[in-house]
Parts: sequence; C-alpha cells; structure tokens
Amino acid sequence: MSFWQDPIAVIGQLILDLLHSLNLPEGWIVFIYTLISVVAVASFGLLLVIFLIWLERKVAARFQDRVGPNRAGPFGLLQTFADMVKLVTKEDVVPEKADKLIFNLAPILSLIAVLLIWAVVPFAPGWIGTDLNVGVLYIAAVGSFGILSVLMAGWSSNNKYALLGAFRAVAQLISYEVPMLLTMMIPVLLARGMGMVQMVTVQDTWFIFLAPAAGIIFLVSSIAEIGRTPFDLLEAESELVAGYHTEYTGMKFGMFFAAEFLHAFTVGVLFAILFLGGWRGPGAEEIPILGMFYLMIKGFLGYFVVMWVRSTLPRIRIDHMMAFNWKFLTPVALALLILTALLDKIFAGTALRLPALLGANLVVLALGYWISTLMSRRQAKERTKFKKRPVAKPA
Amino acid sequence: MQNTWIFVGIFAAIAGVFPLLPIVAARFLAPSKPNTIKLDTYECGMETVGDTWVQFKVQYYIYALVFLIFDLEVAFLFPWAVAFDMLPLFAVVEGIIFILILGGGLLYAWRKGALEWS
Amino acid sequence: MTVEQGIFLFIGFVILFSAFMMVTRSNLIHAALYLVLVLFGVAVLFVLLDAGFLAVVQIIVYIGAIAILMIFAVMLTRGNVTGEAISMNSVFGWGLLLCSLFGFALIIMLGQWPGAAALAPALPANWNEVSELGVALVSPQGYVIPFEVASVLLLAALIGAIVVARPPQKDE
Amino acid sequence: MIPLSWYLYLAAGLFALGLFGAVARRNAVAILMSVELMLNAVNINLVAFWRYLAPAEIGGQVFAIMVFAVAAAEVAVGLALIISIYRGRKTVAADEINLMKW
Repeated sequence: MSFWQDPIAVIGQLILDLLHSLNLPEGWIVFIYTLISVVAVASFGLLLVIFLIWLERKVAARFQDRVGPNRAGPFGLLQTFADMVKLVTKEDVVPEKADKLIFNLAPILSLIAVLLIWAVVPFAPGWIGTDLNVGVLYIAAVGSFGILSVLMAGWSSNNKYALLGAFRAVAQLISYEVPMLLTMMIPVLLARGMGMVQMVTVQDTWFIFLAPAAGIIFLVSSIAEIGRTPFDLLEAESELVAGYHTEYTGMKFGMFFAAEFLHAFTVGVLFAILFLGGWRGPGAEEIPILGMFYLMIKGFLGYFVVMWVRSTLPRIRIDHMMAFNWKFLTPVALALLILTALLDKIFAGTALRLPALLGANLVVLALGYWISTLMSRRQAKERTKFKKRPVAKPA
Repeated sequence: MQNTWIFVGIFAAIAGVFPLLPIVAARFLAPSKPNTIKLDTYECGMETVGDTWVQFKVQYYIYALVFLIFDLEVAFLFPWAVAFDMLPLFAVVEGIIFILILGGGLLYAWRKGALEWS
Repeated sequence: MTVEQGIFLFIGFVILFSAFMMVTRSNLIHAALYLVLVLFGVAVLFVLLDAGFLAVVQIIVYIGAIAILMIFAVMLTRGNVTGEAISMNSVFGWGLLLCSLFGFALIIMLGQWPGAAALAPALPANWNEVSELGVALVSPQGYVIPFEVASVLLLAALIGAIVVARPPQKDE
Repeated sequence: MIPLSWYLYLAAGLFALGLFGAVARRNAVAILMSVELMLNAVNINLVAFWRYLAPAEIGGQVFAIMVFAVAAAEVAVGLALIISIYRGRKTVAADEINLMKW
C-alpha cells in the first residue's frame, strides 16, 4: 500500500512502530495512539470550520450578486483568520448578574457537542475514529448536549431576551428532533445496524433511492436543528435581539458561531453517510483517499443545499414552524417508518425491494404534498374571511 | 466493547480543551475595561424592569412532553430496527402496533389543540 | 489499581458529590444541572458495564428530555427559583436520620453478602447487545407484553399530562 | 477489574441521597428530581446484576429500559400535576399543599 493511496494507514503504522520501538507498556501505546488520532480528527473538524466560514460567505455573496471577502489573501481565504484575530482581541464582557460558571461553560459545551459527532464519522474505508455499535443513536445523544448548552447560555445570562430566546430555541430544537430521530431510524432499519461503518458498507444502492422521502425529511429537520433560515427563530433579531447568545462577546460568541457552522457541515456529512452512501464511489475500496474525497464532495453537496435554502427562503413564523413539524413532518415520518418496516420485511431479499420502497416513498411524498397544499389553501381561505377590526380614530 | 468507548472518552476531553485554548488566549490578549454600564444586562440601553422570568407558557412544557414520549419510543424501537433480520413478520407487526399506539397519542394531542402555538 | 478502577472511582465521586449538591442546593436550576451531572455519570457507568446502548439511551432520554422537562417546569413554577429561603421542610432532621440509617443498613447488609465480591464474567463471543435486545423485546418468549404495555403507559402518560398541564380552555 | 460490590455500594449511596431529597426537600420539583436519583440507583443495580450474574440473558437490560419508560411517565405526569397545582395555589412547596391533611 503506497502513501498516496492510504496516507492515514501508512502514518498510523509509522507511529505504532515508533511507539513499539520505545518499549512502552501496551496500555500506554494504545493511549498515546488514541490520543494522536483524537487530536487529528478534532483538529480536522476545527480547521474545517475556518474554511467553511469562508465558503459560506463566498457562496452567500454569489447568491446575492456580490463578490464576498476578497481582500485578505487569495480569494479572501485569509479573511476568517483575520476575523479570528479580531474575536480573540475583543473584550470579553461577562454581565454582572450572570451566573458566571454556567455562563462560561455553555459556549464550550456547545462546541463539544458538535465536535463529538466527528468521533464516529467514517471518512474512508478504515478511516474512522471509533466504530461504535450504537453509532447513529450516539449522534442523537451528543446532540442533546447542544440543547442543554442553549438552555444554560440563556438562563445564565439573566437577560429576558436571552432566556426567551433560549426557550424558543429549545422548543424548536426538541420538536424537530422527533422527525429527525424517526427518519434516522429508517436507514438503520434498511442497514440492519447502527454502526456507522456498517451503514456505509451495506449501501450498494444508496438509501436515498430506497427512502427519498425520509432523506428529505431528515434534511429539513436537520436544517431546523442547526437553526438556519428559514428556521432561524432562535436568533430572530427583530424579536429577540440575538436569541440565547445576546450577552456573549468576543471568543465565547465565536464558539457558538463556530459550533453552528461546523454543525451545518456535519449535517451535510451525516446526510451523505445515511443516505448517499458515505465514502462509496468507484475505486474507493482500493484507494481510501478517494473515499475521503467522495465523502467530502457529498458532504459539501448537502451543505450547499443548506446554504441555498438559507439564501432563498424567508424566515417563517413560529406557529407555522411548530405546526409544520407536529402536523406534517412527524406524522409523515411515522407513516414512512411503518411502511418501510412492512415492505422491507415482505420484500426482503427479492428484486422487488427497491421498486416497492421507492414507490411507497414517492406515494407518501405525493400524498404529503397534496395534503399540505390542501391545508395551506384552507388556511388562505380562513385568512380571507374578513374580520371587522376597530378603526383607529384620530385623537 | 469498552475499547471502542475509550476513544470517545479521550475525544470528549480533547474536545473540551480545544475551545478552551482560544478563550484562555483571549483572556491575555483582549483588553479588559469593565464598568458598571457595560456589565449591566443588555436591554437596548434601558434599565431592566422586573424579573427575568417573564412570559412562560405551558406550551413549552407540552412540546417537551410530546418530545419525551417520542424519545422513549425511539429508544424502544432502535433495537427492533437493528434486529430486523432476525424477526418474523408478526414481530415486525408488534413494533408497528407500538408505533400506532403512540401515533394515537400524537393524534389526541393534535385533536385536543395541544400542539397549537397560541 | 487499574485504569478501569480509577475511572470508576472518579465517576463514583462525581456522582455522589453532584447528587449531594443536587439535594442541598436551593437554586433549582443549579440542582437540575447537578442532576444532569449525575445522569451523565450513570451513563459512563453503563459504558463500564458493557451496556453502551443503555448509556446512549440514558443520555438521550434523561439529559435530552427529562432534564429539559425539569428545567421547563422550574421556569413555569417560578415562585421561588433563585433563592428559596428554606430549601428543606421542617422535619428534614428526621429525614436525614432515616436516610443515613437506611444507607448504612444497606451498606452493612451488602458487606455481609458473599456474592458481592463477584467479578464480571466474559461476555459471550460475537455479543451484539442491541440486536439481542431487539429480539428479546418483541419475541413472545421474551418481553413482548411489557413492550406493548410500555407503549400504553407512555400513551396514558402523554394524554394525562396534557390534560392536567393545560390551563382550562374557554371553549370546553 | 471492578468487583460487583463497588457498583452496589455506589447505588446504595445514591439511593439514600435520593431518598433524603425526596423526604426532606420542600419544592415539589426538587422532590421529583430526587425520585429520579433513586430510579437511577435502581438502574445501576439492574445493569450491574445483569453484567456480573447473568450476562447471557438480556433481561437486566430490558428491565433497565422499562425503568426508563416508567421514569419518563412519572416525570411527565408529576410535573404536569405540579404545574397544575401551581396555577391554582401559586406555590410548589410540598408542605403548603395540604388540602387533604387533617
């Protein structure tokens, strides 16, 4: 195996040989080796953020017919570094009435919650932090720390806007977690396993073909989970100042910011793993670095969709958002789960599995679309019913 | 199996250290000139009136409640989904009955109007 | 002392300390956050006990949902959140006596039980707890009745809690 | 290797602390939190017994999951009751809710 085909395996072997030559006890070797790989994965995630912020600004600029950052470095690539330097040298204000410990812990926790997801992301064959047998649920579990960090930030600020923003944010996050968890279960059901490696290796046909409706619902509820437009009610400036991180300044605000960007890309990567076959692609088994390339391409595809939606749609109202989740996404996700389970059991191992599942998904999608148009038409009708309002009298 | 979790433990520790570094760096690099007005609660220049605990609706609790129940459902159903190949058809149907019973709960909440953001 | 024992002792200390703080803090939000620490510690114990699935479910259900629910409830009953003047009731001395007696009795009884020194046997080869659990939950030889009853229990809890928690509606 | 007794001692301590909280706290929400502590102590015991005494049977883990379900139901209804009482009586102190005391 040459270096250019599988650099991680070559370097890993090199480090292991080096450690063995030092005659350390076995436990220490495992510990140091794990530590090095952890640092590698975590710093990959953090370095990615710097690139992502630049990318998002560039793409958003193109959507709005602007150029975006273009002064610092070639194509403005160094812009994010400049921003980082600025954030580090900004004064860090901790409000007097804040609960200091919780106030300082919250931004760290929010970044931990996102970073921890990368521990189970399979980058390429053999390139994975750790292949937990509960991988998919682990991702959901880590996400609940993110929710907790929002609540901690909002409460400890001791500010009305922050607290109100935090509560709205948590209501939104937990609501949209329901369809997300339900649609995460569908790939698990199709793969017969929760391990992330297994998830990728069984996808001879990408799950997006077996469960397109589930994929769409997953993406939509994930966009709500990261709080991007059109679901950015957590920081609706016109209503809540800046939501739960109103009181945060400098690098602590930067943590929330970085966590959001990394989360957005992580969602793209998770979508790629669960529905687009992860690192699968021509030649990826033999040359792992190609697999990494494919995964990143697919992840950026998902991320691009997130950015596209962000720059296209306006923010929706909070009651509409909740109704959309509980009265549309969740029932549809439940129906999909039931249909997938039944059809997959009946047609397991036969050639009809793909057409049956695909057909069922498309029917559910069509039905869902039809029902949603009916609902919106009914709402429009109710809106047009004229209600007599008191007319303002001149004083 | 524990060995697969060691990585997660170390990862959590490192993931805690990484965001700490820039915050600590900021402590040394950033200026610090606190004054009373700066440290006061941010409220568009106005002084805060009353308690911070304002305007809480039971609705928040209701959403969390429905979420809790569906969380439990997911916890019960994930093993069922993983063991899918080993289950006969009637066992799959049992799982579906489980989903339907809780779907009834969602329907009840819906009909009762408990899902409205009022 | 092995690494495993070290982790256990550390986590055990964290659990008991946070539990003590949770029981004694008068600020309920602090109490809830200490509760989160306890729950997290218990999840780590589950990992030490080779029950990774339970550990993950513990975090999803307890920290992700129940702790959030607790904090919401604290906020909704905002009567005395920040500084309850008295966090204990008038007979807490009796409670302390009772509970310390109870705890000591448990510990003494445990000390006399010979089976307590057991070490963990090896797990069966090719052990996959999640699929074992899945089979056990829905097979008639296993726990299918509790499984379905659990769903009815959750349904009842959902309906009951909605009815109780909502304020009386005008149109009913 | 950790002997079984360590887990049992820890669970006993946690249970006693939870019991103390449930008996002595004034705030009803805090009482429910203490009940959670006790349920968690029970769960530690269930899983520890499964791991040390009967690892071939999954029963212990199934029981633990059932405890999760019961805990969730208890918290959901309990907190709903507390919220409802608070709405009517503007207090959540357990010793002031004495409607049925004689």
